Amino acid sequence: MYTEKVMDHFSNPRNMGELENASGVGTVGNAKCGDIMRIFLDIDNNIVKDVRFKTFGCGAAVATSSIATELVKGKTVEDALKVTNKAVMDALDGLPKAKVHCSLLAEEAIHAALWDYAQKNNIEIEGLEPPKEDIHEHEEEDDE
Amino acid sequence: MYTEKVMDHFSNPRNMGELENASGVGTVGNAKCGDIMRIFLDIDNNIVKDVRFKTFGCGAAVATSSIATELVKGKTVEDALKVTNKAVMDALDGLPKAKVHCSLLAEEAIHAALWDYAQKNNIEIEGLEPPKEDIHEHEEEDDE
Amino acid sequence: MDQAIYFDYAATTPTKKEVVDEMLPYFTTNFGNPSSVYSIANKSREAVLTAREQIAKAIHAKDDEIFFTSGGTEADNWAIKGVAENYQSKGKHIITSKIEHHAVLHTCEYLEKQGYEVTYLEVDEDGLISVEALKNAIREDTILITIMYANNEIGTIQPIKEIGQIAKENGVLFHTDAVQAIGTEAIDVKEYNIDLLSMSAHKLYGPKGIGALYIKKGTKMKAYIHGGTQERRRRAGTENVPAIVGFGKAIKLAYNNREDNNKKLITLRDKLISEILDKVPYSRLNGHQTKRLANNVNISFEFIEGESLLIMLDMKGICASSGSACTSGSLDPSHVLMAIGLPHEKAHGSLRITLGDRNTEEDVDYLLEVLPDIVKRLRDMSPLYED
Amino acid sequence: MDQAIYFDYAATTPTKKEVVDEMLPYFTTNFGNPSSVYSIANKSREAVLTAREQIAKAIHAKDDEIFFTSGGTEADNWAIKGVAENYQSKGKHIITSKIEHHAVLHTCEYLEKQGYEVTYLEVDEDGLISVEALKNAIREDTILITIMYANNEIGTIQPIKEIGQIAKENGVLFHTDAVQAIGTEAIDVKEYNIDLLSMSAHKLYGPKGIGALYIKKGTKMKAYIHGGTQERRRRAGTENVPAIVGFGKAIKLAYNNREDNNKKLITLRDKLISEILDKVPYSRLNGHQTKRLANNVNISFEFIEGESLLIMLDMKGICASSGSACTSGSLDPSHVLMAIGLPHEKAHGSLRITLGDRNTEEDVDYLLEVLPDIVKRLRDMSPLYED
Ligand SMILES: Cc1ncc(COP(=O)(O)O)c(C=O)c1O
Ligand SMILES: Cc1ncc(COP(=O)(O)O)c(C=O)c1O
Ligand code: FES
Ligand code: FES
Repeated sequence: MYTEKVMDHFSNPRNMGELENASGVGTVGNAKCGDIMRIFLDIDNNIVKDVRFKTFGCGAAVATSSIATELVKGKTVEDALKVTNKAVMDALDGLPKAKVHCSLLAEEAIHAALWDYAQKNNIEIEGLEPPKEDIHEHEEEDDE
Repeated sequence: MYTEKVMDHFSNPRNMGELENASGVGTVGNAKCGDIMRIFLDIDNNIVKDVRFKTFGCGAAVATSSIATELVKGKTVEDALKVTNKAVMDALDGLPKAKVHCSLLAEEAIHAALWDYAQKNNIEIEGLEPPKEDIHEHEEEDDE
Repeated sequence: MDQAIYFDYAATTPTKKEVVDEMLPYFTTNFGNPSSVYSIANKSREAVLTAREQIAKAIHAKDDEIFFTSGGTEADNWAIKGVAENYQSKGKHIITSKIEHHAVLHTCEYLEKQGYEVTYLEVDEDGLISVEALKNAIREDTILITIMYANNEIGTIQPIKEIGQIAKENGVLFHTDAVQAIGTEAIDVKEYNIDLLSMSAHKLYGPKGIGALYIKKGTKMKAYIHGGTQERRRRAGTENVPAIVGFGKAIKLAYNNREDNNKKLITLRDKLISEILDKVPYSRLNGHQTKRLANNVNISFEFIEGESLLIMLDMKGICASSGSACTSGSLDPSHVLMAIGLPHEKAHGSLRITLGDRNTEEDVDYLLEVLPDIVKRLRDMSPLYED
Repeated sequence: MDQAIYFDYAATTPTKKEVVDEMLPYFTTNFGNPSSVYSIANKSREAVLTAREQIAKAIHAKDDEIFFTSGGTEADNWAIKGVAENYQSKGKHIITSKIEHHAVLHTCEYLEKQGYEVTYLEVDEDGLISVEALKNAIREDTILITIMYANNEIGTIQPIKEIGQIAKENGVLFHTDAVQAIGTEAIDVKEYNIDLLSMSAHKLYGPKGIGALYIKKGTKMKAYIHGGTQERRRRAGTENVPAIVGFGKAIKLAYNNREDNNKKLITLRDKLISEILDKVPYSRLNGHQTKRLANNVNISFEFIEGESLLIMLDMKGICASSGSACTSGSLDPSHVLMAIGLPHEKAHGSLRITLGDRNTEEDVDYLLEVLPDIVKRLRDMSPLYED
């Protein structure tokens, strides 16, 4: 069901845990399946120096969290913002169709953490929107 | 599906054929399956001396014709009249449920031949009714 | 099946040994429920995918247009009742033919009781529908044309491509019961504009109890059997993995060797037809001479009755079938033979021989040897026959 | 299935070797269509009769009260839609419970769209319906009570005898989905006043794709799948002879050894339950403590999510199942766990272990060894868990 990459990140999640004095923390939830993802960012000089995650969710949710932390680490805030769910999925060699929404969770958790960082520091990050209440993709209709 | 007795009478039908100057001939048909049975009786001194049949119908129809001819042969007219479809079936060690109506065909063919004999000789046989147009049992309802 | 010669491949076929071998691991080893998460269920999941591909390929459909059912009957029921239910806002008129399989006819009759209207097209003496009559039957409120690909009794193949064209031009859905055609006919659902097509594995050396409905993408078809989310929510119930695997393998084998198989079947078929008509007086071929399934022979013998004929053949070790009412246990002999204009008694005396992979030229010769005598014996017994 | 330990017998079971052996001749040798006249089809016909007897005997029904279907789902659909259609003149109200299998629930929802009214009874925290609430729910126009025998997720067994009694007293038909109960529970349809009962072979070491509906004599039930005259005109379609044979054999084996099998299962089950609850904090048993299937363990672990748990178990070679929404691919976690009052997150973190014939005490010990660490790892990862 899952690719090797997904299984690797699921079984050996990178950057799992918390950051004590994070510059920004974002928590998002997904009404579709009741899952929760929290991302901690340590930002210094506009660079993501460190990152951690905690996730309550499926294998894909864990793997997307893990790879997302790798993707943003070391990037500027602006580049971190550009890590889309598509990038996350590509980095994992794809996800089953039913699991696409889990990768959105990762994208939105990063955004939420960046938003928190921006709020705390009273700055505005271009293109960053306030976190959504509930993350889910547009459902594909059962073809009729 | 059929008993050994049925198969025996089907493969070696007794008294198959016609009688040239029969005392009575009866032909009956069954609207249920479009089958036809004809019985020829040679009656002398109120005794069934000889009998023949011709049948267009299923294995059961052939076998019941055959055994029916055996059952009536040598009997008085009154006893021949008492050969019921039940007697025919018993003599064959039974018939599948869906084939009960075929044995009725045999009973009625004998009756029709006896009726023909009575008509020709202007006699009345007690208990004998005119032949029916169409022979079929009361259909068992699909149980509901 | 010992020494008997089986000539009833249209009734059912033996499952090929290669097919059974392919199925076996899915009973005891790879038995997992394809819906399960753990990796050992991957094998079941993949096996179902492979079979779906094999079936899709055989009829030129896409994988996700194939939905497994419990057989041809369920596929027919689903196709017809499904269109009826999902398109009733458009109309409640259905067109079919008088010679459909009972799975189609009785479903249509059921729908008539629910307030649908059904037109039953006549067929000509060869069993062909008239394309003109079909055109004329289409109305504003027609939602479905359901015409079988090839008839199971007389083997006549309908003008499927023309029917598909007419359906398309009139914006009406087209379902075809291809249960008898699958495996011997080259079928292209796209080229023929088929929206729904029924199949059954046990007619092509696959297992019983498994079939499929092809549903063209975009067709509104909800589930007929409700429950779990299997078959993309359109057919609930734990997937019958071994049978699905067998179906896939069987259809693949059939289409890999279709032309060679057909050549052999047609040779035997044509020999049987010409020699029986030659050797047995008062006999006639039922069904179209050339637009006919490669393995179907159907001949009526006047003055005799089918069940008796079958029993006598059986005593000679030959398995065949008939359209006789005595055989079917129903009131009337075959509705198909009646529809092509046979009177009651002639329909009664029909013999269907359907050929298959185990049949040889010797089998055919043996049948040709014993059949004329049997017919003669039964005629001698018949009050209808006076020679 | 190699080295993996299978703990998901409620999802499906491997087909027993003896069962497969019994089925095999009916694929290639005795492959005849039971409806055929010739004598070689006798073997298929007799095999179907024998299986019907075996199944009837297991539930104390008569042979002619057993009708084969393509599985439990079709049996449920037929039972419910059949009563709805055939008894609509009496009324259009149906009573069921909130914890039925989707084959029942989605069928009821379908009927609601057709104008029927359905009462979904609540269950208590153990998953039991209230007999009082059932009584109160019955109305003038109630035509059917459909309550499952035992639940597939939490294993709770309903008070079937009382329900049957109430149904009888009120002149309402009683259907029970016994798919999970068959094979381990002693079932007597007469004593329990059951009018309709659904079964599926693949849950009791028989093949997939075959099931049956018991229909009490005298119940008005027309065909749901229309076509040929099979199953005394109530279920059309060529009989799936090998699967029917397998079903018969499997149910016979199950009931011959029921008590011994259950004893073993219950020992393993109770060991698992008590030791898991003991070793893993924040865990709770779902389903009734004693009114529970012999092979069912269902435990919720707070703060963690089921699919992740299953994958980790899978990596350790353990196959199990969960009521998590992520696993089911649906919006909500198990409707059953929600119905017994679990909040969303706890329902998410459930683990179902269902035992079967291949399981040993070592398997159980191994699970008990690896499970606590896995739960701990996932809790460490969870934003919901703060210790
Ligand atoms: C033309 C046709 N349609 C449908 C069916 C029904 O298929 P199944 O027996 O697989 O339900 C058959 C065979 O019985 C058939 O010949
Ligand atoms: C309680 C219950 N009912 C019905 C079904 C459906 O049975 P099947 O998969 O044979 O259609 C199942 C199993 O999936 C079940 O557990
Ligand atoms: S004569 Fe037709 S069924 Fe017996
Ligand atoms: S987090 Fe629930 S499905 Fe991925």
